[in-house]
Amino acid sequence: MASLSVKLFGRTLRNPVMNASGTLGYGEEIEPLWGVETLGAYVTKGLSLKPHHGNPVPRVWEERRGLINSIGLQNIGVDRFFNEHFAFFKEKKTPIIVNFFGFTEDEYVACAERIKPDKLIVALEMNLSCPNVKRGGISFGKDPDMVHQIVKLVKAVTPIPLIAKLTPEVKNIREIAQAAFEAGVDGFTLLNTIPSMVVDVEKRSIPIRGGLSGPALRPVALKAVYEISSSLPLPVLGAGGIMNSNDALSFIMAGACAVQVGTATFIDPYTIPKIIKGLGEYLERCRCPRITGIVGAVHG
Amino acid sequence: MASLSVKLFGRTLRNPVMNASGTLGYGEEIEPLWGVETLGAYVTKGLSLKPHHGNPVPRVWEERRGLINSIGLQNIGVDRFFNEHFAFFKEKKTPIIVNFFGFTEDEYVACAERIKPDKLIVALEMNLSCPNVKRGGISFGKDPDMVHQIVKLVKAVTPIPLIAKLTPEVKNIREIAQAAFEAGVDGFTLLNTIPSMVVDVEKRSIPIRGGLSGPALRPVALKAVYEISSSLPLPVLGAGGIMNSNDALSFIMAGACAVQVGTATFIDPYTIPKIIKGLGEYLERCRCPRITGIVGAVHG
Amino acid sequence: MDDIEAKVLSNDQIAPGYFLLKAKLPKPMDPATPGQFVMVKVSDSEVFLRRPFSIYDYNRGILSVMYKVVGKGTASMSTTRKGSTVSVLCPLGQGFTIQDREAYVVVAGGIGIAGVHALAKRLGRKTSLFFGCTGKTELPLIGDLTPFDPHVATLDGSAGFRGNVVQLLSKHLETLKEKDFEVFACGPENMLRSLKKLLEKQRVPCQASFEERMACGLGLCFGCVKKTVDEEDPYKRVCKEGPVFDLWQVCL
Amino acid sequence: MDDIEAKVLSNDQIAPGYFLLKAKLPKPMDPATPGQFVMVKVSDSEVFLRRPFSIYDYNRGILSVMYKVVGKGTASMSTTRKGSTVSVLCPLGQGFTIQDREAYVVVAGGIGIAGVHALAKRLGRKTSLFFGCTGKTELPLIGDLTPFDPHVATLDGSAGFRGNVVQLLSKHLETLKEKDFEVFACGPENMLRSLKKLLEKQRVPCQASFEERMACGLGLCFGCVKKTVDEEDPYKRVCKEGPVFDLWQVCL
Ligand SMILES: Cc1cc2nc3c(=O)[nH]c(=O)nc-3n(C[C@H](O)[C@H](O)[C@H](O)COP(=O)(O)OP(=O)(O)OC[C@H]3O[C@@H](n4cnc5c(N)ncnc54)[C@H](O)[C@@H]3O)c2cc1C
Ligand SMILES: Cc1cc2nc3c(=O)[nH]c(=O)nc-3n(C[C@H](O)[C@H](O)[C@H](O)COP(=O)(O)OP(=O)(O)OC[C@H]3O[C@@H](n4cnc5c(N)ncnc54)[C@H](O)[C@@H]3O)c2cc1C
Ligand SMILES: Cc1cc2nc3c(=O)[nH]c(=O)nc-3n(C[C@H](O)[C@H](O)[C@H](O)COP(=O)(O)O)c2cc1C
Ligand SMILES: Cc1cc2nc3c(=O)[nH]c(=O)nc-3n(C[C@H](O)[C@H](O)[C@H](O)COP(=O)(O)O)c2cc1C
Ligand code: FES
Ligand code: FES
Repeated sequence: MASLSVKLFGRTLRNPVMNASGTLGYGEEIEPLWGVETLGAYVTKGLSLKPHHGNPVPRVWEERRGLINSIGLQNIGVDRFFNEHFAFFKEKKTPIIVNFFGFTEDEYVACAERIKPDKLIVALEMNLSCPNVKRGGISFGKDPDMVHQIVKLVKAVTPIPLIAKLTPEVKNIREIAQAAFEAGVDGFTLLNTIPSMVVDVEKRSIPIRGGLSGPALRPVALKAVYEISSSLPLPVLGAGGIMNSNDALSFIMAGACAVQVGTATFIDPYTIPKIIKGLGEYLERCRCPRITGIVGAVHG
Repeated sequence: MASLSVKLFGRTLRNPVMNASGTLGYGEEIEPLWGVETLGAYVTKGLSLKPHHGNPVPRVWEERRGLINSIGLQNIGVDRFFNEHFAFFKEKKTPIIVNFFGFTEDEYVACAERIKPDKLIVALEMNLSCPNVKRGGISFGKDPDMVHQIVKLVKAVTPIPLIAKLTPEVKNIREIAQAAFEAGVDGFTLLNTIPSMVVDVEKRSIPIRGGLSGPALRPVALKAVYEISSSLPLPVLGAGGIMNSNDALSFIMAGACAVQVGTATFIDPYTIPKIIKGLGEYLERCRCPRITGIVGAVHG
Repeated sequence: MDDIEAKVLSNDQIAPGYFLLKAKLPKPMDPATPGQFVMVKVSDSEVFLRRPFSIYDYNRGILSVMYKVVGKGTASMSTTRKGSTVSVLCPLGQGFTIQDREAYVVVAGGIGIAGVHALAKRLGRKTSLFFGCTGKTELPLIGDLTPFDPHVATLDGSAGFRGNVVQLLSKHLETLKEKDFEVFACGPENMLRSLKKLLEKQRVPCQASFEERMACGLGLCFGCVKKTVDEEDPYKRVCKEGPVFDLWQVCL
Repeated sequence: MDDIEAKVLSNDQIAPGYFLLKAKLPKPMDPATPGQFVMVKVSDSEVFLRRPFSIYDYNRGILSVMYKVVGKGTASMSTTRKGSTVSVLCPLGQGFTIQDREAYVVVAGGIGIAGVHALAKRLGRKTSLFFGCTGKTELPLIGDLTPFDPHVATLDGSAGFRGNVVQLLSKHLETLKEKDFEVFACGPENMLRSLKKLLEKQRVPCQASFEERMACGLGLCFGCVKKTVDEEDPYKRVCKEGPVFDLWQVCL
């Protein structure tokens, strides 16, 4: 039986498949269908220092082969997450990656500080798509200097490995990654949603402005994964329109040591278990002893 | 009968629907199915000072609901275009927009200089997605200063209205548009394709790296059209995944005074005539006397 | 809860623009309470997300869904043929909670009848049913609930009371005043809003089923929220904490 | 040229992995020459672009396409049912040009037979047909060309000559040497490459049909090019200037 396990920041994950942040609730919600212990690691919903109520509806909109969301980062706050939900993952011995965000540098730092190291916490994943309210609302992730600065500040307050989750809406993603790298980041998640909007032709209105996810994002995310993983010596987690094991394989071969599945779970809630199964079958089929053997397979 | 005609740079176009550059050959190719005089204006294939042979195959690849191309800007050069093809548009009295590009500032300028004003030439459309070989190959369109500079230089050598065609792979498209605006540009075309790539899981290879077009691009392009048209007093031409008249209407209501259709023509070569018909029917249905009445309808 | 490939037995138009889809589940659905819903996968390349529908009826392995064609998903559902398969994720959400009362009042507006059909049958006698719609062409939506001989209101006055269902209900509230009764409602948001106004004075206990655009239907995405009076977590998920809420908890 | 909604009359498997699709065109197709092709719209949500196929045969309003299942488009085509409709954009490209010669040689590799079928029928007598394939299971591809009693080569030697079709042809060239003859070929690129080598010395006139991935099939996108010896415009469009090219013009 081929091995799907991968090492990430010295921890061994049973497989390279995770949920994408914000697409598997707080974890318990999927229990009626399958358990979080199925995952290589559970990625938390985006957490912040203080709870956030999020945006009014509509928060989700269907695009041809894509989804536009403006959830507005609703979450119960980092403290309540650990008080109310962490025990669940302990009990299930499921490693987690804590996705977090802020609207100021201080919020990022303070939030990261609250998270105490634990053998189940594989890493912190910082969502850099958030607007920096002190800088006219431009996303932290768009400016190399802001990225460098925020990574440095957060690294200074936590011993937990730090993953930077980047936004596609940048001039040159290599430059952003480089800035994070020089500031000491430990890995990357690529990509977050693409800012987009919808026009309702009948109502002549804009029903939603939000982030585009799903298949539409895939070729763009794939390119980002390839570029960053082939240019920097850090682990890359791939996300963006992964709908099946073939898509997952393409990200892994492009250089992702693990993949995250989001939108696909909404169409078929069993997508993640199916992908894990499919990866195993692929390895058997091409007599490949372990998944780590094909990470970055297309790199020159 | 409602009116579809729109004014662009003082010229009257019979309708607001054009082909997107590079997706209708040199114009004659579509004749067996319908004539270029059907178009509001014909947008030329990207032209350059000297002919370009383009890239080896594969040049096109299918993505779920999208197309990835790396044609490599094959073209016969600006002089041959005017010697061999311009007469065709004269004879058909079809206004044209001349799309052009270069790999250095000099090439852009020299190419623009060759194009003599003519009552059929509505505008020059400069493709800013090209790599600036003198600046490490970063696209002109990604850097506000480069954009400002190149627009200024080109405006200085031609009296013909100048449209800047922008790339989505930027940090902040408003900032890019602003730079072009300050340099004296006359309008915008939004958007060009998104850089992306494909992995062949069986062959473990990268069959193609190229620009993603089609429906996947639509919500992103729509947002760009809305943002630029609502913040700058210049005409905007919308392009990106327009597949039917509903899509066209959403771009027009978002602020586009005209739309360009590319990839859709490959799936159904009659898409453009169908869209023109559909726009007319929409106006009739909602008793709107003219298409210009709904341009920017969703603007606050 | 499970994702089940069901076989379509019938999909008939019961009134102009309204359909009743019956599907046979190969395995029994987990016990469902009235007011719960399902997520239906529409087999159409242009429809990406599943669509939520109330469990109109479920028995002996046969699931029924009554729906109105409002957009591309329901339009393409309406073309589903007998014999084809649909995958349904079910049962989802929190349904109505039933306490023993002297009387029950069920209020439905238009297709909202689909959300209370199973409930009314469960409540049985002691139930008075109020149904409002635009005109008499929609009366077939009452279907097998006629035994309740429902009080009908039509906006165009083509049948029963001319006006909306809440106005009609207000006339009957008198007769119920003394009793310990509860109201159960499902319908358009503006109906629920005026219902709330009507019941405000006595603060009659009332459970209502709400709708919102959904992506997952499982509580995963937080896309389908309703604002409630809860200070700490105002936004509740219609698909998880709902679709049935205590009317007095919801901000309308 | 036109985009025509055709009605599928049959779509039978003629050999393992090979199908012959026959469709009735409601209106006649514009006059087509052998070697031209059509773009077929595959009705499958996962298939975005049309797919190019040679006109295997066209007469009395019935278009035939012979195809091999190689990927998702052809796989889903193979499930097309009798009675369903397919839209075909046709006829496209430049076919073979026929001059009067003392003899004709037609060389086909595998599914390449589809590209020369109509041609062989047009050339009639004076034609010797060479067909190469992997094994005898593919012999049915010869279909109604058996009257030409083709020289057959199979890679596994399960029928006719063991080896590839170009090796087989080389044995027969002697007999043709004196004559004024022309070669017409369609098949995988490596077959055309070795054919070119074989014919190089005498530079026998040869027209060959080429394949390339296509987006539009109309010459609009410049996506399907082949490199030729033309210095000024080396890249020619397979769908517009081709698919048939003078073998001596193409860089292989
Ligand atoms: C818990 C729940 C139970 C429901 N039960 C039923 C039912 O039993 N019968 C029935 O006919 N309908 C029911 N609905 C509404 C139904 O889900 C929508 O009408 C359907 O999703 C519309 O899909 P569409 O593709 O046809 O419309 P779309 O093209 O998606 O949108 C067309 C219109 O439908 C509205 N709409 C879209 N999605 C929803 C949604 N999730 N809720 C409300 N309005 C929406 C939009 O605002 C738009 O005006 C229910 C909704 C929920 C949330
Ligand atoms: C002018 C022309 C005439 C053709 N005539 C026939 C014919 O009569 N019968 C027949 O079976 N096939 C023919 N082909 C090849 C046929 O178009 C491809 O096999 C088909 O497009 C594959 O589609 P797919 O979705 O099944 O494969 P995909 O999933 O798209 O790709 C699977 C494999 O097919 C190859 N492929 C994809 N597109 C093409 C293409 N356009 N040309 C060549 N290879 C391709 C790819 O390289 C890949 O290896 C012709 C091609 C051209 C250009
Ligand atoms: C409903 C929804 C909520 C999301 N919430 C978050 C979040 O809180 N933090 C974050 O970093 N990314 C968030 N994302 C982005 C996803 O984690 C993922 O990066 C993106 O959706 C691309 O993957 P996909 O195409 O598989 O969905 C969210 C996406 C969706 C659709
Ligand atoms: C095959 C192909 C060739 C293209 N060539 C050019 C070009 O030469 N110059 C240019 O500015 N844009 C070019 N584009 C981009 C299109 O003009 C258009 O901006 C893009 O495809 C988005 O529109 P669509 O989704 O409708 O195709 C090309 C696109 C395609 C698919
Ligand atoms: S629809 Fe996803 S949480 Fe309700
Ligand atoms: S496929 Fe478009 S030019 Fe040939």
